Amino acid sequence: MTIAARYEIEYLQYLGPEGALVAEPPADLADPKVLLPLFKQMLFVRTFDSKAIALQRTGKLGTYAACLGHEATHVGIGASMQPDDTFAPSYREYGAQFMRGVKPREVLLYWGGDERGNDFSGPKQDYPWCVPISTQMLYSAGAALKFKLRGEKNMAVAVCGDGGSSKTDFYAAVNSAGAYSLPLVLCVVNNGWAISVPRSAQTGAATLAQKGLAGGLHCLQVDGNDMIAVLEGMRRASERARSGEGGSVIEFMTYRLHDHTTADDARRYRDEAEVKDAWKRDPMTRLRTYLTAKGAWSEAEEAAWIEECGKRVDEEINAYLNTPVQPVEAMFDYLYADMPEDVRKQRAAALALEGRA
Amino acid sequence: MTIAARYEIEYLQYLGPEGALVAEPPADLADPKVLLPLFKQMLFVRTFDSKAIALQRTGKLGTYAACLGHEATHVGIGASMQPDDTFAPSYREYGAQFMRGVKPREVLLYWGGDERGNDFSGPKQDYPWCVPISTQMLYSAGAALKFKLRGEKNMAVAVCGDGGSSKTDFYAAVNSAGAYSLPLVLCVVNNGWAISVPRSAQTGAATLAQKGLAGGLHCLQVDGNDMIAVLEGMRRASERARSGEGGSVIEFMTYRLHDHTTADDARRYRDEAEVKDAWKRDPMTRLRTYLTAKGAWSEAEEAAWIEECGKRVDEEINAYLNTPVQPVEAMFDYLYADMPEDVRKQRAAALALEGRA
Amino acid sequence: MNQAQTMTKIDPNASTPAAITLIEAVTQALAYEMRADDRVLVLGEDVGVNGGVFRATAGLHAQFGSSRVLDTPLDETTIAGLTVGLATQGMRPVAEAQFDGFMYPMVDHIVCHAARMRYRTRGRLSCPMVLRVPWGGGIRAPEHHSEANEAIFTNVPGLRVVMPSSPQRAYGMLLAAIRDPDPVIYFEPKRIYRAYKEIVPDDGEALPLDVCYVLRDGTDVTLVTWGAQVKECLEAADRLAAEGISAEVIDVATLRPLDFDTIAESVSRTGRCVIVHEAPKTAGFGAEIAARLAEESMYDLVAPVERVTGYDTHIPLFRLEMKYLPSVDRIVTAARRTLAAS
Amino acid sequence: MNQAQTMTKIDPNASTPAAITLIEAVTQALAYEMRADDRVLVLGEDVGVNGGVFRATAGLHAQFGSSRVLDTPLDETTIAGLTVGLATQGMRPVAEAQFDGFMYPMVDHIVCHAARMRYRTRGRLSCPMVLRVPWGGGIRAPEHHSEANEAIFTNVPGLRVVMPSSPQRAYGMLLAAIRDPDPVIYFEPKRIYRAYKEIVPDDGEALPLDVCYVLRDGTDVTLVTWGAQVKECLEAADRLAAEGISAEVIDVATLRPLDFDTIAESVSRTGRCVIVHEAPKTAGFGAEIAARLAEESMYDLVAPVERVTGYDTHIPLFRLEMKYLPSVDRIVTAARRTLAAS
Ligand SMILES: Cc1ncc(C[n+]2csc(CCOP(=O)(O)OP(=O)(O)O)c2C)c(N)n1
Ligand SMILES: Cc1ncc(C[n+]2csc(CCOP(=O)(O)OP(=O)(O)O)c2C)c(N)n1
Ligand SMILES: [Mg+2]
Ligand SMILES: [Mg+2]
Repeated sequence: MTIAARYEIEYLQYLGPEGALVAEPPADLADPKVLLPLFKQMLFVRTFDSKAIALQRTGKLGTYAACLGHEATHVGIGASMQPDDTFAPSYREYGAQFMRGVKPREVLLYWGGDERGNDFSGPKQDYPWCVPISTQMLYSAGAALKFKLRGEKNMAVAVCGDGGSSKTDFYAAVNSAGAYSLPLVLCVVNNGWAISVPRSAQTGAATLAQKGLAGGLHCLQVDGNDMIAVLEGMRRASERARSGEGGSVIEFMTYRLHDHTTADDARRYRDEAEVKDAWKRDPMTRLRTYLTAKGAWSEAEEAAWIEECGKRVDEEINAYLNTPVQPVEAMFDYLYADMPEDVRKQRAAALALEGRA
Repeated sequence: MTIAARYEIEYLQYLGPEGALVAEPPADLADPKVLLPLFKQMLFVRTFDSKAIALQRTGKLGTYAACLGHEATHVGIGASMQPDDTFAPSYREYGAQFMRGVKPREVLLYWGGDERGNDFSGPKQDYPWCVPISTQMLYSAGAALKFKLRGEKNMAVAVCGDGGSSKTDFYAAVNSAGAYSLPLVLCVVNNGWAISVPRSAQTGAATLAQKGLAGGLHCLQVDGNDMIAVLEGMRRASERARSGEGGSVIEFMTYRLHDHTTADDARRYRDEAEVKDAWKRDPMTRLRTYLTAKGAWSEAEEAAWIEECGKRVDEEINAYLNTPVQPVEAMFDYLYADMPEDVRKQRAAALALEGRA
Repeated sequence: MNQAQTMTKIDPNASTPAAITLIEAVTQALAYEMRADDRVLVLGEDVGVNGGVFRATAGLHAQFGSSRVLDTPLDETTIAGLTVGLATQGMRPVAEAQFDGFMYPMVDHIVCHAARMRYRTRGRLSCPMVLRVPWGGGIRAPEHHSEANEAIFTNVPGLRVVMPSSPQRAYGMLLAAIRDPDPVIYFEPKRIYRAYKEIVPDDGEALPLDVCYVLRDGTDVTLVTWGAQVKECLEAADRLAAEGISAEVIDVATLRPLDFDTIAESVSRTGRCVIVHEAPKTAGFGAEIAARLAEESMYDLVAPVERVTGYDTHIPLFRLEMKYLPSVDRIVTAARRTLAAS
Repeated sequence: MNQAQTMTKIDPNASTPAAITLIEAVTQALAYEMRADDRVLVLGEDVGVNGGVFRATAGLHAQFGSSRVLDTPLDETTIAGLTVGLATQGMRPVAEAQFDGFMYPMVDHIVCHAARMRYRTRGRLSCPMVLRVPWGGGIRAPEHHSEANEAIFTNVPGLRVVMPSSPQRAYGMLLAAIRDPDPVIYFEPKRIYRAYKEIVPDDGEALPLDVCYVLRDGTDVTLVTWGAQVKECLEAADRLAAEGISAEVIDVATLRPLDFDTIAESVSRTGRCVIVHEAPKTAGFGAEIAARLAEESMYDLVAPVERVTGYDTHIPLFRLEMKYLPSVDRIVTAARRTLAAS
């Protein structure tokens, strides 16, 4: 039998669900000094998330996509990037965005129905929220191509979900990353569900990571609830990207502990027992256990930090709630750099309707 | 190191370029009685091809896509199908279509600028020529889905090129074949070139077959110039499809010995030495050598058969050339089953322009 | 078929099924036709156990099972391609695009294959499919969930493009669309999914496609619209009536092919026409209606045609979206303007 | 910018570059701007060593190398997505769709991202890209190589949609398109790629977008068109002149945003308008022009507007295609009809 090609998909896990090391980790990444700020960031994100949901429930926010359970993956991705890389989120990667300087009030503005949330404090070249699934994976290939053509040692990082890995744009990104050997890191956050469709119904592939083989990319599956594995996975991809070795697909194994969004009711299609079971693999718990065991964290510190998070988030919420609605001309003013005559006339008409001719 | 998944891509080759067996073939397929009619069909296709090119060169046919060098793959695919399967060609699989009952005159009509070429004598459910690259791979997934939903033991076979395997539709077909476990055979005819773009520029993947791994499909690479390998590859895929085991991607390694189409001039971008070298792997030569060695074929038989092919093709060409142009109303008559009022009025106006009110 | 249908008044005393919403009428039509014709199947994202993000397919999976109600992988290209494959092989697929803003990847298979298969094969193959698309703004949804993009398809030969605007029409036109031997894009005005209820007998009676529906007779001005704006137009007609202006309201219902005769007949009586739609003005489908008037009804017009539409910009996120959508005020003002002219 | 430009007459004695075709003017503009601005790059299928299937990029690969002239994998979704990525990161990509019929998979990235990035981010990011599309029928090409599908984009806010119809305008408008800070769909009428030559100085002078070009002055009837039909309209004007009818010919050139003022001004003098385009009639872009006339020029019109267009069917394969395209005869007849009216 002649074999034309052979492949293996590696799986990374260091910090198991119990909070103990289950494999020898890269020493620098297991260092509590490295992990502690990330853990604190995860707590901040979780605080933000629950308050945002509450805001939606009380009618003060539009549909909101929770990130409950994804904190290690999102924060770890954000922590692995340089400011002048490009980041392209889908719609729930708050942890990564905060690491890059986006303010919670900006996130709230966007989900509150105001485009200004995308004109954020994060890096100017970063992409805004992207609602059409996985299109961000492909335009990020374009961003990576720019880095490559210009000889810049940056990488483009894009995130989609398990469902998103079925999208043709995802495959196009894989294909072009391979064809041009692009500094592109395609992060597939496999949280088990795409709204009501389970991972098993999306594809016959045993892993989502292996989709990268279709383009000859580096493929890796990591425990997305294990911050050390997330960081190590991203480091490998980043080193490849920056050294010209090309693109990667990383599948982060995690779980969507919440409904898909606040507009969804997961009880219609998902067994509560599954969710209960998934809580055992919560990324927060295991990192807390680990840091506490290392003497780097305590209950008291946590209580204080959570209070602090609450205050900070409340400030952000207030800033959001106090942001006045854009004037009607905002509909027209950002459409073209040079406003065409017809648009100008319609703008005037819209102003006139408000008695602001 | 934990490994999440492992894969191998097998390569099939039995009849080497010299016309000798290079591996133990499946006994039934190596039988000259099986191979002889297919070889004769290959010769017929090659005759047709060269006459069609001549027809184009003399202004009697529109742009034509030659199949020179692809005969073993195309005829082998056609030979591996049942009449009630669905076949979806791209635009050069004459060998497969003839095996399914499509007449050469019909092929010529289509390339001669007449839609009636798609209303052919082949199986009624077969798809017409498909110009938008690889979209046929995806609608064939839909055809396969119909077989599956209806419990029919058929398969859908679709063919695209190496370039076509970059198309998002191809990946969507792979993805859905895996998700639904469809009786779908995706045939990638890797002839080294997509117009001027070499295979190496399309993707970073080592094989095109492995693209099937993205959907968990059965993947196989075969020597597409070796009829035995083509038949064996198709048989494996067909058995899987008909027994409910799901879809396959088969990469057929062959070479485009002609320009892309008659509208192309390959000398602009391709080294003639490469073409010369590829002739050494010509599917026709090796099968001729094999059959002759087995005493199943002779120079005299070949001369007679080629003459016969010429006559048959000429008859077809005459039938094509004698087919009158469709009347102007043909533009309107096949648009909807029930002609809308506006279309009816425009039809009348078009007739009136011809003085045929 | 090419004649106006006046909105049927149901006798509430005859039989008394419960009144249902537009979205419930969609579900009812799907269930009816799936029972009647085993070639009919439903596919899309989350249409299965979940019953669709708008609940259009609620209960169908339980009733008909996984081989009639298929969740698809998350890819609109896939949905379109599978649908073309199923339809060309004799099935009657009804596909769902989850939202208007996600249908763009479907354009290729719809334009290149669904709309052409019959033409290309001289009738050997055909593509009797329906694509259901929740359409339009005004529900405070996120980005790309509020688009009025019917103009993508109205210039494409071989398609039917329809948009019901009441529970009864939703039911009757969906049955007609599924039974139609050619591809139908069936836009559903999501803002009025649950706006009001009508009694819709589940009798399998289709309503005709390719015709406009006259919702209200009038003599002074013709309001022509489709989709959710039917609501604003009827309200505008009420307001105008209070001023003594009699407005006829026409629901175009099928955009392609257009029943222009009904519009022309109305304008021949009123001499004035206000076209109302949610999509941006420039090259929106309203342009076609105005163009036909300019070609065929010029001598009937006593005032310039008016279009009241979405502005030529993207529908804003929801804090501003209601300022984008055509309002009753804008319609009334335009109608008055036509009355003031000449 | 919003005013008509009369076609510049080049003084043939000044400097004497060789006259070039429309497609050569495209190449010349690409090369000029690639020299002038190192952010400009070209990408598409076969645009590299092969120089494009129409030779639009001939020689560019040799001149600028593989990092400025990129062959892409065979996927239009990919081309569109890469282009959006490049443009949003500060490059000035000029992408090619090999033929009109292959651009549909690009619709999603163009509508959802290219047209919206500036709007969505309140100006933080923008998408200064050009998509070049060989457009239209009449070259005896295979299926899907002959489509007039500009209406796909003319209802989309945030885009510019342009179509030059002479070597000079091809050069000047392509330079303008590349320099434009927003996305431009640049349709190239392939039937007249090599129809005639003009002297086009390679001086880097852009021509304005967003304006109509008056190609011929006239007083009796206004012929409004774009793309390859400019040829038929100019011929029709000659034929009409022979009958003593003076036809003004306007090349719309930029469809979105539309310079309606130039058209309105002309019709205010002629009172008659024939709109000519290759795309199917219903909801083709001609409808928008007719609609604007119905709204804003009604009192100027002395005859109904006429549209002479492709029929509402797919352009047939090449044996019949010339019967589909608007002919000089059909244009002349329509113009005469407007003269006969009233
Ligand atoms: C093109 C497109 N189709 C459909 C949707 C509607 N939609 C929003 S989120 C979602 C599921 C996404 O699942 P997954 O990719 O797994 O990401 P997750 O939400 O689980 O993080 C769907 C179908 C969309 N936003 N875009
Ligand atoms: C969607 C689409 N894009 C572009 C083309 C133009 N085109 C026709 S054939 C071809 C190359 C195809 O190469 P490959 O898939 O390798 O098939 P081959 O012709 O070599 O058999 C291209 C780019 C097309 N037909 N469809
Ligand atoms: Mg998910
Ligand atoms: Mg090839």
